[in-house]
Amino acid sequence: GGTGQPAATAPTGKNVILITPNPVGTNSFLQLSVKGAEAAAKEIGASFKLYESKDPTSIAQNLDAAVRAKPTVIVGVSFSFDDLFTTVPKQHPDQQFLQVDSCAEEQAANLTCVSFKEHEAAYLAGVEAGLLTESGKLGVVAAIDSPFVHRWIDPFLDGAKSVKPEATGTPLYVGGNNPFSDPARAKSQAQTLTGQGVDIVAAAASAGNQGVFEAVAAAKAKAFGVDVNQCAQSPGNVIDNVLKHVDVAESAAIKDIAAGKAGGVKVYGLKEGGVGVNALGDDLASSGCAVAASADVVAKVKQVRDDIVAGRVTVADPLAG
Amino acid sequence: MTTFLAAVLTATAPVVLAALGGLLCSVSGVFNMALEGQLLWGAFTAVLFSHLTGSAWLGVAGAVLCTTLYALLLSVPAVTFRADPVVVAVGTNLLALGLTAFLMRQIFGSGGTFSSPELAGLPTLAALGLDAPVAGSQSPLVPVAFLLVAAAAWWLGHARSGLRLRGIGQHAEAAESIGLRVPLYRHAAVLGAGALCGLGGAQLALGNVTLFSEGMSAGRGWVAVVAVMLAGSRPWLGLAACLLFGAAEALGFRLQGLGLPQQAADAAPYLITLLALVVVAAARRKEAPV
Amino acid sequence: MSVPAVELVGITKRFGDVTANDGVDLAVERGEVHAVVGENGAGKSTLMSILYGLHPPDAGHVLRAGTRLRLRSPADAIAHGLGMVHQRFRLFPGLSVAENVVLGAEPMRRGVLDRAAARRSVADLAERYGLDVDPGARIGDLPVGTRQRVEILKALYRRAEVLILDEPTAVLTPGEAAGLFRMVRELAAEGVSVLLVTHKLDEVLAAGDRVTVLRGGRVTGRFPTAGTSADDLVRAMIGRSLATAPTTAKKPPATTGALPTAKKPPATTGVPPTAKKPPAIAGGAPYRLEVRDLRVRDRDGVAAVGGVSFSVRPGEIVGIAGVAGSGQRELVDVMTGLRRAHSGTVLLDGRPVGGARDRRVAYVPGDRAGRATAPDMSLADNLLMGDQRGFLLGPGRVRGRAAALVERFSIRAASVRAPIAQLSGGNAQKAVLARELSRDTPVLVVEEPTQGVDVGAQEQIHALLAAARDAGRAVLLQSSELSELRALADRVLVMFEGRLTADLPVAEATDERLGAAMTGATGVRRPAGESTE
Amino acid sequence: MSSPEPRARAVARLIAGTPAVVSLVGALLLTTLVMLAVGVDPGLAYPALLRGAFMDGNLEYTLAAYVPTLGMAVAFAIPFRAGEFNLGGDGQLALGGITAAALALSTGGAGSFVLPLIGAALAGALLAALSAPLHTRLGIPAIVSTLLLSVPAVSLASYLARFPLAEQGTGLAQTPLLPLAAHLPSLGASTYVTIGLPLVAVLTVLWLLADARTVPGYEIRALGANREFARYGGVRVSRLTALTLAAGGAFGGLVGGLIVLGAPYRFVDGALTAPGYTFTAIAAVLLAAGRPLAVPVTVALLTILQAGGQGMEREAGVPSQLTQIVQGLIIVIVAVAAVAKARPSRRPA
Ligand SMILES: Nc1ncnc2c1ncn2[C@@H]1O[C@H](COP(=O)(O)OP(=O)(O)OP(=O)(O)O)[C@@H](O)[C@H]1O
Ligand SMILES: Nc1ncnc2c1ncn2[C@@H]1O[C@H](COP(=O)(O)OP(=O)(O)OP(=O)(O)O)[C@@H](O)[C@H]1O
Ligand SMILES: [Mg+2]
Ligand SMILES: [Mg+2]
Repeated sequence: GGTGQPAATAPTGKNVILITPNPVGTNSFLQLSVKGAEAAAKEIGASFKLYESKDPTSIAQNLDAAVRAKPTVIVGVSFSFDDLFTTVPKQHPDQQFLQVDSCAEEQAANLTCVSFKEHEAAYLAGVEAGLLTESGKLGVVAAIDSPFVHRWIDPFLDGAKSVKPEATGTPLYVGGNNPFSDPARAKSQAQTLTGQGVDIVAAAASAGNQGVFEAVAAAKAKAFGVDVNQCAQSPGNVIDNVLKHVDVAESAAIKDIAAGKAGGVKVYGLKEGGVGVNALGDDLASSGCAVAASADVVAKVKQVRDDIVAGRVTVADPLAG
Repeated sequence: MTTFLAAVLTATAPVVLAALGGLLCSVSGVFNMALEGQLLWGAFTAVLFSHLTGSAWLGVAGAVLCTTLYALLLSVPAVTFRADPVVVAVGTNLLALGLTAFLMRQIFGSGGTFSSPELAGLPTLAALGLDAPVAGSQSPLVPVAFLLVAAAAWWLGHARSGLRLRGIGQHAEAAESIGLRVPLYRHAAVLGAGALCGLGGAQLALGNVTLFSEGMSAGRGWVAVVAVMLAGSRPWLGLAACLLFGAAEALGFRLQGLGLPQQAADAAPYLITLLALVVVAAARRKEAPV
Repeated sequence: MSVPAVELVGITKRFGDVTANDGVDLAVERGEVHAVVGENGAGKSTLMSILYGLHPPDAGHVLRAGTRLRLRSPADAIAHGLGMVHQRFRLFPGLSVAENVVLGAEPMRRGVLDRAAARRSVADLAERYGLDVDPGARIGDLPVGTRQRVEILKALYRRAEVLILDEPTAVLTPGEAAGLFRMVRELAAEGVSVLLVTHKLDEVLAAGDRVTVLRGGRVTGRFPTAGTSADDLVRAMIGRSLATAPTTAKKPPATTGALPTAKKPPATTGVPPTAKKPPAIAGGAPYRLEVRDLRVRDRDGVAAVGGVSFSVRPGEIVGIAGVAGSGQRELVDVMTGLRRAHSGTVLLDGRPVGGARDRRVAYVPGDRAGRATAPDMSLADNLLMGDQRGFLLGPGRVRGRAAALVERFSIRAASVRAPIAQLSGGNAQKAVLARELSRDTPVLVVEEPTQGVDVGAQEQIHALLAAARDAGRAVLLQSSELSELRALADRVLVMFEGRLTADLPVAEATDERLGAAMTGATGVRRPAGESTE
Repeated sequence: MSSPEPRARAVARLIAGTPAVVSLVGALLLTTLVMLAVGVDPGLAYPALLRGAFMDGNLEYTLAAYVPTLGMAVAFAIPFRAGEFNLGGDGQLALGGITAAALALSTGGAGSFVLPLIGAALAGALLAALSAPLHTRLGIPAIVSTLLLSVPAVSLASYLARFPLAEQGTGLAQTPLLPLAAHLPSLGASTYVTIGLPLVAVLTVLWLLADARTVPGYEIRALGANREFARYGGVRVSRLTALTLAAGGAFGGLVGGLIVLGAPYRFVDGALTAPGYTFTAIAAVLLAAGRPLAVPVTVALLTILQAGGQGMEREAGVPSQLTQIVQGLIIVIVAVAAVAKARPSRRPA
């Protein structure tokens, strides 16, 4: 690890450095995390810098460089920081760290964590899908088959089965040379599904989502989006989105840290409003999401949300097993 | 079955166009590994021009023009200056990746993916009144891609310039000594490959889908390079290689639904292509060369 | 005198430090066959390339029928009625004969290449000049002699009025060469001017009208062929007479002793005065090399060698003659271990040859760039091949060894570190001979040892081979030069379609008998005991 | 002061005339233009590039990238000397990496990093050697088969990391942390500069020595220069082809092992191939244009460019896309400059 030699340019004001585990590119989750950090930096009057990493080594290098720059807070996004954030914060007790979407073991006092229960939102989307499907066949197009991605797939199908037990679900993975940005392949996968009678496809394929939307539009099927409101991208064809308000949560955490309230793990689930679906929002009517047309579905979703928040329904976390 | 065939044709068309370009270069004696970057550049410029003009066809024309120009970055160093075409290709591929992402932020103001309901995509043949079972769902560029293969096969076998191009690739000095201007033909082949990659990129971004996203060529150019290496100077063989690859890929998708791991589906087209190659080579080999 | 059909005026051309042509003047009349001769590296090919627009001259210019030409490329030369047959073939291996001939000036019908017309005109041309080629055959499948004919057809097809032939007979059999010269005379009679570059002085004197001699890039002699002897030419070429007449000169078949001078090499060759004693033959067998009922099949399973038997004694040179493609190549491949026989055996000192290259055979391949050398590797590295043993290889030792060979065999090279491709043809050939002869092997197999080599070097090479024989080696000499075979060999075997059709003591190997055997006439007497039953 | 003057000028002229300098100047000029065009201050960007590669503790990361790139360059260069194109570096890398991880995990680090490294090299060698009989027996060129075998190998490694060897309970396809005993010892204070550096350096030197001063090296060069010539000279062509491919693959596998046994001490799916070592290395070898001694230099050039590029992104706020643009342009220019000198002039000397 890097040693805390005096930085050439001592920070005169506040600043925020965000380190991503991969190039931001088409990754909407990373785009959202950049957006949140940028917004928070603006609010607290800090400058903002983005360090994009390519591989584990460059994550470490970027973290070293960030530590040297002595910013107000260093934000690391995702599981990829688990190893580094176990050791580095301890070596630099005066530096504040924020990990988004995961938390290192043996959390140091100067490390704040923000994590999400996206599976709760995916479950709600599944409920909508179960209510709206006619064929009873559901599909998911995901970028790759990684454990993390199953947090969107498995609860989605569980949610659907909770309201339509005979529903079946098929996940397909884009894979290939550039799984996170291959809309043509994603579209082809979605067409494979619709060709098999699937009438609702959940998209978790990053830049491939748009390809999924095009496929369902052509096949008169419907889709779910992810991370942000994607309903407007394909008007009428997107039922709803599995929302993960990374920007909101991250921005709040940065502001807290800047205000001296550091440490701990902040878990954002349905209860905290950190995840959700557009059907729960006040702006549903203007969201462009197709679910707005089905008031009964919206009502049911709200009820299930309440059940989850109240603990009457527990959503299994695929990662917990 | 028809949806399967349609899926294979759609997925294969951009690769076929790029491979055809690469094949022309290989026939002329230039190894073109720049197809990946040129496909990406073609996809980007297609979306850009479609967005600016509101016409998908002008998007196609813009992509062909811009990618032909982009191919100068390969043809001038490799043909005029005789630089190693593989190194130059590594450079231009990287450049295309950076340039498209950069220009995207500059022009569309957003990173990642650009799509908009207003973006004009290519119509399907069905929309143009030609509704046949497999063909109906395709963009007009798909039949164009396959017709171009036939045209290239015929051209290389029967047209004067095609014959000359083959000669140049086989023995440049011999071509020079009968008065052919070798660099001229090679420039033409590399720029022609650029035009074909422009067409392929346009099909990818306005035909297969209607959007641009960073790095969306996603290895198709490399598949095209493999097809060229397999096909030598025979366009039909190149087409066959692309179709075999595309069919294996589409089959992989379907088998994923039955529980085949994603990684196996990823590997399948490559393994099947290699297997086909082994079978053909073993059948062709009559006696071991000592 | 009329205006020359083509005239080179004050041509100078340098490649780096080498001045290939130095103020060369040369005029060729209409209907004249003008020979250009000179040592390897004298600048003949360079001069012809300049005339054909392949190289721009550094000084001087070209006149065509009195008009100054601007030759920027062969296209310009072709447009002015020039045609060239290159020393190294310039053909497209994957295209057909007809396509090769018409490419660049294709017959078109409705905008499309008219293949039928192409084939017809090629067939017509071939028939008219007595050239035997199939217009539809693929060049890659053809033997070199036929390829040469295609090169000539290319020039004829373009109705070249000035035809440049750069060593056209280097790869032709005597019969083919005779046919070529008949055609050349015929063309000249039609008014075509022919520039003929060759190392075969008898050809020059037989077929040419006038001769220009180049030496070190300058013209050192101009002769009318009438009343000029080979020795006159040689003097102008190398600045002295040869110790003997050039091997290509017509002379009665030599007896087993070959040329007296060849036995006692001139000092210039630098051959070690005392050759090593031949290794003892295992089991006291009378033969060093025995080939028994050898059969070889080519890739398509066709018999390339169909039951060949012969043997070679120590201190004997056995010649192999035959039209190219008669199985000589395959035979040699098996004898050197480079190819597996279908059946039969080859014994070296009583033991069969190994599966891979057998190191007991020294072998000088005829294909200089394809097999005998790696053109892009240094001279030192080329001289090492075949002798690399053990593990470590000190570069100093490699170069030292190369320098010794260069010295011993008087190879002219700027540096042993430079690529062998930079050596002139004759010196590259000497390097290959040096490498193979310097190894202490019981058997030496040599293919076309003097192909494309000037008369001076020919003399040295023949002396080297004779010395190898005198050292007790068994030498197998494959050559398309009958005079070479007669000068060196003790016996001559003739191959036709994979079989031996003659096995003659050199005294009986007349042109007529060899020629008959080479075209398949059988019944030629085989000396008893020399061939197996 | 007066006497060294002309010599200095001569040296300056010599340096200015070398292709490396010509291309560097050309590339700098073009890059500056690009920067000015998009509003990046070159006065900030260039120092940031140098600092990003060498200073502020970045040197260890530059070295950390240099080691795998050099290793992959040798992995390409060995078969290349024999005339075979090894385009399967990614597959060899991934297979070597996952093998090292599997061995380290299954032995519990009982031995040390040695066994996993040997296993990694063997895995890479086996994979690459598959291409040899395909070429020598079936005539399928290695350039095709290595490429076709690469993706399946990467997929296999990915599958193993995702399922049988996966770390439970995390969201990434990666193996658990490898046992401490298998971690590569680091040199000095840095975790990222490990004994992989001297190991690859020594192996590279051995290769360079073998190439120039041993019989197999000579035979490999002859094989690459003219296959038939080598066969004629008694070289066991098929065996040597297999040997060079296996040796190249071994380097590829070894590099995979070195990456996995270094920080973060696990096989992370995609992390080995994401930095693009394979193609950077191929570009470096081709740039060296047949001079093996130049390979470590061209690798250094490209590594510095990439490491420095990251520094430029961090410090001068140059977007990463611009770094790619600059790198792409520089590679094209260097490729042209590399042959500008080598090409014989058509003009009189
Ligand atoms: N597209 C092509 N690519 C490579 N080679 C080709 C191609 N087309 C034809 N050839 C080759 O060109 C030669 C002639 O081909 P073609 O099939 O046109 O001959 P053909 O049918 O006999 O011609 P013709 O029309 O004169 O009868 C053959 O050697 C063939 O292999
Ligand atoms: N392209 C070239 N680059 C450098 N040197 C050359 C080139 N072409 C020819 N030379 C040199 O110019 C000289 C003349 O070569 P040229 O080929 O004209 O000789 P030649 O008389 O045809 O010899 P040969 O009888 O061996 O064919 C030689 O020293 C040769 O090495
Ligand atoms: Mg010559
Ligand atoms: Mg010559």
